[in-house]
Amino acid sequence: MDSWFPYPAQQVTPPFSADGEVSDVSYEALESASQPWNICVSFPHMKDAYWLGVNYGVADEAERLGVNLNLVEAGGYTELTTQISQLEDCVAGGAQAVAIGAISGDGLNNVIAEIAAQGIPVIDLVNGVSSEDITAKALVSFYTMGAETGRYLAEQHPAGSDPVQVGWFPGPAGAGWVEAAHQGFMEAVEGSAIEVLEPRYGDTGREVQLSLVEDVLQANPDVRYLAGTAVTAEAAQGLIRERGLVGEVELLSFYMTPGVYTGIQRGFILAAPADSMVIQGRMAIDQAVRALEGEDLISHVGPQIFVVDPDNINDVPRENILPPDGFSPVFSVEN
Amino acid sequence: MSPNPETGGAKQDVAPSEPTRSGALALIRNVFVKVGVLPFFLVAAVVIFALLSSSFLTMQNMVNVARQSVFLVLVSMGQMVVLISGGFDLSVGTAIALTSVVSALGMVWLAGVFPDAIWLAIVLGACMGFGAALLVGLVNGIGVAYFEVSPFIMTLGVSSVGAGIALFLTGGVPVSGMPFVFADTLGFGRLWGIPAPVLVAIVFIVIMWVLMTQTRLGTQIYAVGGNIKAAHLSAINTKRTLLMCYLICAFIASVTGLLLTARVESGEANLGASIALESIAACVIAGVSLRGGIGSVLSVVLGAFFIVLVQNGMNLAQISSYMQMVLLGALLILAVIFDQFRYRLILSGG
Amino acid sequence: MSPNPETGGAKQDVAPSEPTRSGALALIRNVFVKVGVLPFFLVAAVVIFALLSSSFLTMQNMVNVARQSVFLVLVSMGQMVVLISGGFDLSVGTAIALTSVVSALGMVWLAGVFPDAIWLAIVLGACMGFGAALLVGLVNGIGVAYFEVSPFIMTLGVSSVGAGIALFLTGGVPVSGMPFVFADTLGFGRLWGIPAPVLVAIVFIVIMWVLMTQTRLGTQIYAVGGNIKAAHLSAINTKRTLLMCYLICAFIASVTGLLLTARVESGEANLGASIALESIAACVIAGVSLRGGIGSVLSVVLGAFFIVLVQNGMNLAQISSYMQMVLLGALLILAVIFDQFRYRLILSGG
Amino acid sequence: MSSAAQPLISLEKLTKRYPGVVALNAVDFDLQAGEVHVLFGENGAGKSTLISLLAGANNPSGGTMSLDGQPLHFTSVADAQDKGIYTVFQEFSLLPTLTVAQNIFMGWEPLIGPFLDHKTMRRRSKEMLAELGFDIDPNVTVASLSRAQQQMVEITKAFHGDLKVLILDEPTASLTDKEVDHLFDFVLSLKQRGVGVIYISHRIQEFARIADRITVLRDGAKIGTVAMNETDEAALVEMMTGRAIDEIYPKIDNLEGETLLEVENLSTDGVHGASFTVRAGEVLGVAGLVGSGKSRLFRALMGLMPHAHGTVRLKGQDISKAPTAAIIRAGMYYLSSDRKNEGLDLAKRSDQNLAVNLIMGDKVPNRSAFVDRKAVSAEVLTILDHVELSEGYRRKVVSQLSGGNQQKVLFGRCFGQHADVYIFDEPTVGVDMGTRAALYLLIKELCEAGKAIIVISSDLPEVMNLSHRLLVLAHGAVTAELAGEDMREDVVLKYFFDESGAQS
Ligand SMILES: Nc1ncnc2c1ncn2[C@@H]1O[C@H](COP(=O)(O)OP(=O)(O)OP(=O)(O)O)[C@@H](O)[C@H]1O
Ligand SMILES: Nc1ncnc2c1ncn2[C@@H]1O[C@H](COP(=O)(O)OP(=O)(O)OP(=O)(O)O)[C@@H](O)[C@H]1O
Ligand SMILES: [Mg+2]
Ligand SMILES: [Mg+2]
Repeated sequence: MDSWFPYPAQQVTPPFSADGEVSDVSYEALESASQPWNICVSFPHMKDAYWLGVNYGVADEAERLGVNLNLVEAGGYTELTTQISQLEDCVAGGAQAVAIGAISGDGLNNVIAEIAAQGIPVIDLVNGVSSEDITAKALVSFYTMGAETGRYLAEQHPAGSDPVQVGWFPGPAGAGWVEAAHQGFMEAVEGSAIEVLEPRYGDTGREVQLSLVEDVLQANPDVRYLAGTAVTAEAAQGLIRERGLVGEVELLSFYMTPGVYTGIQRGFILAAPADSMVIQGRMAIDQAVRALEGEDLISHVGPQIFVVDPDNINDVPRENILPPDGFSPVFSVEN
Repeated sequence: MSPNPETGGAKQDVAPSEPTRSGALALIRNVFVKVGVLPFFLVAAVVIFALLSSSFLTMQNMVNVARQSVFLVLVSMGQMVVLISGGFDLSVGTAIALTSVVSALGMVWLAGVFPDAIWLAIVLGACMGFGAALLVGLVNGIGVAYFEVSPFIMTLGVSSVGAGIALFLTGGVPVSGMPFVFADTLGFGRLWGIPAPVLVAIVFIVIMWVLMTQTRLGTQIYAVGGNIKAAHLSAINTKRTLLMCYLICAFIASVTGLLLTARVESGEANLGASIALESIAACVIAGVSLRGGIGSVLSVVLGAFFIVLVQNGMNLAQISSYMQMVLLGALLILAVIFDQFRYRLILSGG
Repeated sequence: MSPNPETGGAKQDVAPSEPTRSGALALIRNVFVKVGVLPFFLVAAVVIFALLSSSFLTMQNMVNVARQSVFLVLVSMGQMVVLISGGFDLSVGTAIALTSVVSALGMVWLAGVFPDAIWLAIVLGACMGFGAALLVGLVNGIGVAYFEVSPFIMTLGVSSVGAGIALFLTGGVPVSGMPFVFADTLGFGRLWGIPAPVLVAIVFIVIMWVLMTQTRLGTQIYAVGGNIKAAHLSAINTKRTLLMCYLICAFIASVTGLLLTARVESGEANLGASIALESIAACVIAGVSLRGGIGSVLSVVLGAFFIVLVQNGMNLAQISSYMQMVLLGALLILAVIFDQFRYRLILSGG
Repeated sequence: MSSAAQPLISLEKLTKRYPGVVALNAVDFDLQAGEVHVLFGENGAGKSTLISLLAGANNPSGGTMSLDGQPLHFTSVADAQDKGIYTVFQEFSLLPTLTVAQNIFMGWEPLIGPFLDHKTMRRRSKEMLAELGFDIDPNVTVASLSRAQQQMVEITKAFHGDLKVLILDEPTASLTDKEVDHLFDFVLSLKQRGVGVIYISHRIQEFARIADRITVLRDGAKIGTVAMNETDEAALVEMMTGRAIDEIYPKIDNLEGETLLEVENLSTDGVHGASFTVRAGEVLGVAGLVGSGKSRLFRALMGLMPHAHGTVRLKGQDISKAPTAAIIRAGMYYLSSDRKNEGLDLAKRSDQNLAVNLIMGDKVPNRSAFVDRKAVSAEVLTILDHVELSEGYRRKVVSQLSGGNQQKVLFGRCFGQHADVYIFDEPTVGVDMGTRAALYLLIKELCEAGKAIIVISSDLPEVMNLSHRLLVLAHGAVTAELAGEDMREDVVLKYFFDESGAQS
């Protein structure tokens, strides 16, 4: 297999700062680990294609490097306490490094501090935490994802052009990534000709998002774009077709899933930024091994974001931004 | 008379006495006593939302509401059957998810096997979905009826097991690639201008009404829920009756799952996550007793419809999501308080 | 004789008869009949997990399990009180979330106002949290006791309202910046090597045991749940008793919320989302009847502890999370089936 | 009784309205200290309603109540108890999940500091039960007691030290003579202490033993108050019903048909080796003390008891292992003695309760899965006429009926299907005399139509008058089978106390 690196990435300096300098780097990974380390990975849940992609990344990278992997998932974004327990259990079970896809940006700081105090490297994966005790971050913030999506729109409708309405569906109220994306999106469209309607929070279940979309179309017949979670975009495709609104109402997702990918290919979805969640997963495992082996590591890094739309979709390597077809979750890797 | 636990029991069909005063007020009062508070709440909701949003009373929105409510209406009717039998079904969501995943996987696979007989693939796939859900119902029913496990734990446990299996089957990734004609027909199709899911719901409402009021099985279900020991002494096979209740509920959930699958055009293991509590709520505000024995199909349909209508109206009126949670919660409570008030009116000879 | 509905009723404290056969089997049988199936399940779980994972029986892990179980144990005890009274509390999660958000906001604000009296800020902030949760309990209690709203709808509605408010207060963003000493003491502090939350839980277990078995209020709660009409005729103030139950439950949930807040060092509106169902499950497998009147504090503690222990063991044994859902669901059902079996043994004079 | 003394309790124009009924219509009533004042009347006359107002369980719609000349306004039962008024309710006030001791001390538990004194509670309740002559273990839960035993606990519960007024609503309805004797001794001793007693019963023969005055109610109105020594049973019955009832027990012909039911060596928890047969066209009575196993024997036969063994043959067919539903379909009918727990669906109307049996049974042709509503309704009406349930009660929810009327509905359920063997377990508990006569006629009709009838009753005159043969049980064993001349009270009582030495 071709190795996935070098991979175009962005480094933040100083690391872990919210407004640090962003610079382009080329990420290089280790060829293999010196011994089969035990690495534990904690996910908020394992119920959608996004986390399946991260799962693919961490599992495949663990396989490649020759380390052991144990993956736990809390069951949803409301299960902060479960995630804490699972992290404790991981460490009790002998994990030598942990990578965390955090449910809450602040709520895990204590447990992270406890783990770090035992000399166990903690890698912040995908979601981002505010803790100072982590070893490294492998992520693209959802703030940026929201902002990328907003910027894409703002560029097409700069200030001064005709105002357009956007329906906005950030996801379940209160989830950290949702609030981050919301903030990024709102800040990016500020000052442009974009008018964002009242945000419609709701669980990322298809039927929920579908109802929300229906109601927004109903309440705002002039709406021009619908932007939101991948589920929103996926669910809305059929509706747009049914209503004969293809071309009149465009769909955007602020992250990438196989459904969104197909939607873009078919021309039903306009665009979505790709945060290459597979690569984020790979980077996290690589960083963990580096930390364990005392190698140099880039402590705050993430794959470069790019917006996928019908123009570039055929040039994008799919295996980096999505789990392969037919991949099923891997909860443990033994080497 | 101070309210006392005497009156706190189940709701009862006491015929209201003659109107004792004239005028519109008395009429309203009589209608209220006769049909309950839900129709009034519905009318109030329609008026308020029509004022708040001009798009609320449009034809298209009414079709939307009808279609959106189909799912909750169906599941609530199934839930009602179980509640009347004195049980609980927390696994309706899982039955929906399993149906969705299994039928989608089945259709995709069968469509590959019989590329020329798409409808055969669809029907067989749907049957596989029904089978999976009926298995859920069967396990629930056997546990509750024959092992006498508390319905709460039984269905909660089965729900956890089923969700695990559904996720295992798909890894959480939606199953796509289903035959287009499936979604086009069941999800978006129309007959005489009425969306297909709405038609299905109407058919089931009629079937359930007949079942609960016109058949022996219906009588048995009410009897078992009312007093299981007395039912046992009336030569009712209480175990079989309970088993039937869980099967019926699972089947309706399964139909809902199929409709949802057609609607979202993919098999999803996350479908129906919150529908168990929602359907119980719809039943309770419609006067179904959680102690069993009491409830009517038409009220439950109204209850479920009411909840969906309010959600739709609030969305159209651009009420913020947080506020919606507050309002919906308050409305549920209010509906039941009014119902309690009505019951007192009846008792006081209103 | 086939099992019949006769035996499906409430559990009874029938003293088991003398051992009729000798040997270890008879002993086991007697212990089983006396203390129920949970201790056996616990022992079995410990043995199995110790075999599956060498780190299971380590001191560190035992401390982990103790600390992790605190939250469910506490909430389950509160839930138990409400269940015994014949009710339901679906709003414990919201009480937790509100406590977390309000006390965190309070502490952050007060710490700014009184920077030199951090402990004052913490105590006042905590009291604000308690106040918010007690308000939830009060509304529940008034609705259930005085307006005779079904506890299911009342607490579900309040839970929705409360969640809306908690989200509104924080805008969905966790509240950070609480005084360090708060988390250091309540979240991580230890006394004689025992984590502070565990100590709090032990204190509450004792208090609740005394309350339920040694006080009048306890007896009244059992009485109201056993038969509210009869309790009314037995000169019990049923409304006050019901109100007390919901207040007690909300208060314990609130304490849990505070402990959790200390643990996560931030005020989170999403805490406790699934704890309502989980705590009811813990109660039911511990033999608490959903029809009211039956349940014991110590069994409930065991039930909650068992659930957490199994989750911990499965994590350590690296069982995949889909499989965990399946296993946990099956275990819950199995526990209740065994309990039912025990009940039959008792009936047959085991 | 001097009428000059201030009455302990006096009620004036007391009225209670329920939807559609005036349960109590401007009734005047008074009770003297040291008097036993009987309330007498048909089912639904308003007796229980009247005492529920006095007990603080309900609020009057009109009229006044006073105690020692002071006006009474109760907000709760606790209120009434504070004033010394204690009540034994017809529909018990027991908490099924609590122990006997906890029930007896409910609300006035002995405390040590703020904590319950369980030890004293157990000791005292044991003493109290013994004092009343009730043989019940104070540590068992009430749910595990039979109805009669629960009745005893309910009675014990009302005997407090600071008693001023004691109200007894049909306390003897399920008791046998032995317990009744104890109870009456106790009531008489209370009377001596100046306690006022209001006593409700349908057993008219009891009045001569304890009553001073009798107030008769009919349809919620007071018909009159008479002194016991100035009246007789016939006069009372006429006051109650408005007509004379000459004979309540009918003469039932014994057809001596073929043997329908053969029971051999039936044993279960609390029943040992019972054997007997029942023939078509006869009435077999079953008597025994409370707890002697009367009910359990027949519950075992119906497949309602776990771990029963022995052989039961119905029309030659072995049904000992069959499930209850099959036994019922094979032609046995069991009327439970516990109308609340296993007899009626309290939240449904009377007619709906009856319809269940009709829909399940074979009396109405429900051929397909669908119900023939018309036929069922028609048959329901016939049954309701049979059991003499008045028009007004037919579309009422059963929980709103008076105790006796509930019993009528329960009795009506046995006409829901055809059966060959009818087992009536305490069929007339709480039913007034007029209706009892009607129910007995129904039993006679069934019997003379060639059915086998079994009547289990703790009311000795009832079984002795109705049966052709009498089975006596003691300690779970059949101690005698009497017929003809041997069916005398003294003989029966002898076997009650297990003279044959059957194992226990
Ligand atoms: N909760 C209630 N709601 C409506 N009606 C009621 C209620 N309780 C009693 N009634 C009605 O009040 C009337 C009097 O009933 P009550 O129980 O006082 O009769 P009773 O004389 O005690 O009869 P019994 O001898 O059968 O016990 C009856 O018509 C009964 O149906
Ligand atoms: N449903 C039941 N479940 C458990 N125990 C019962 C049940 N019914 C009766 N018992 C027990 O059986 C004994 C009474 O037996 P049974 O009911 O056969 O007596 P009985 O002669 O009918 O007396 P009674 O006049 O009390 O009805 C009591 O000790 C009671 O505890
Ligand atoms: Mg009465
Ligand atoms: Mg009996």
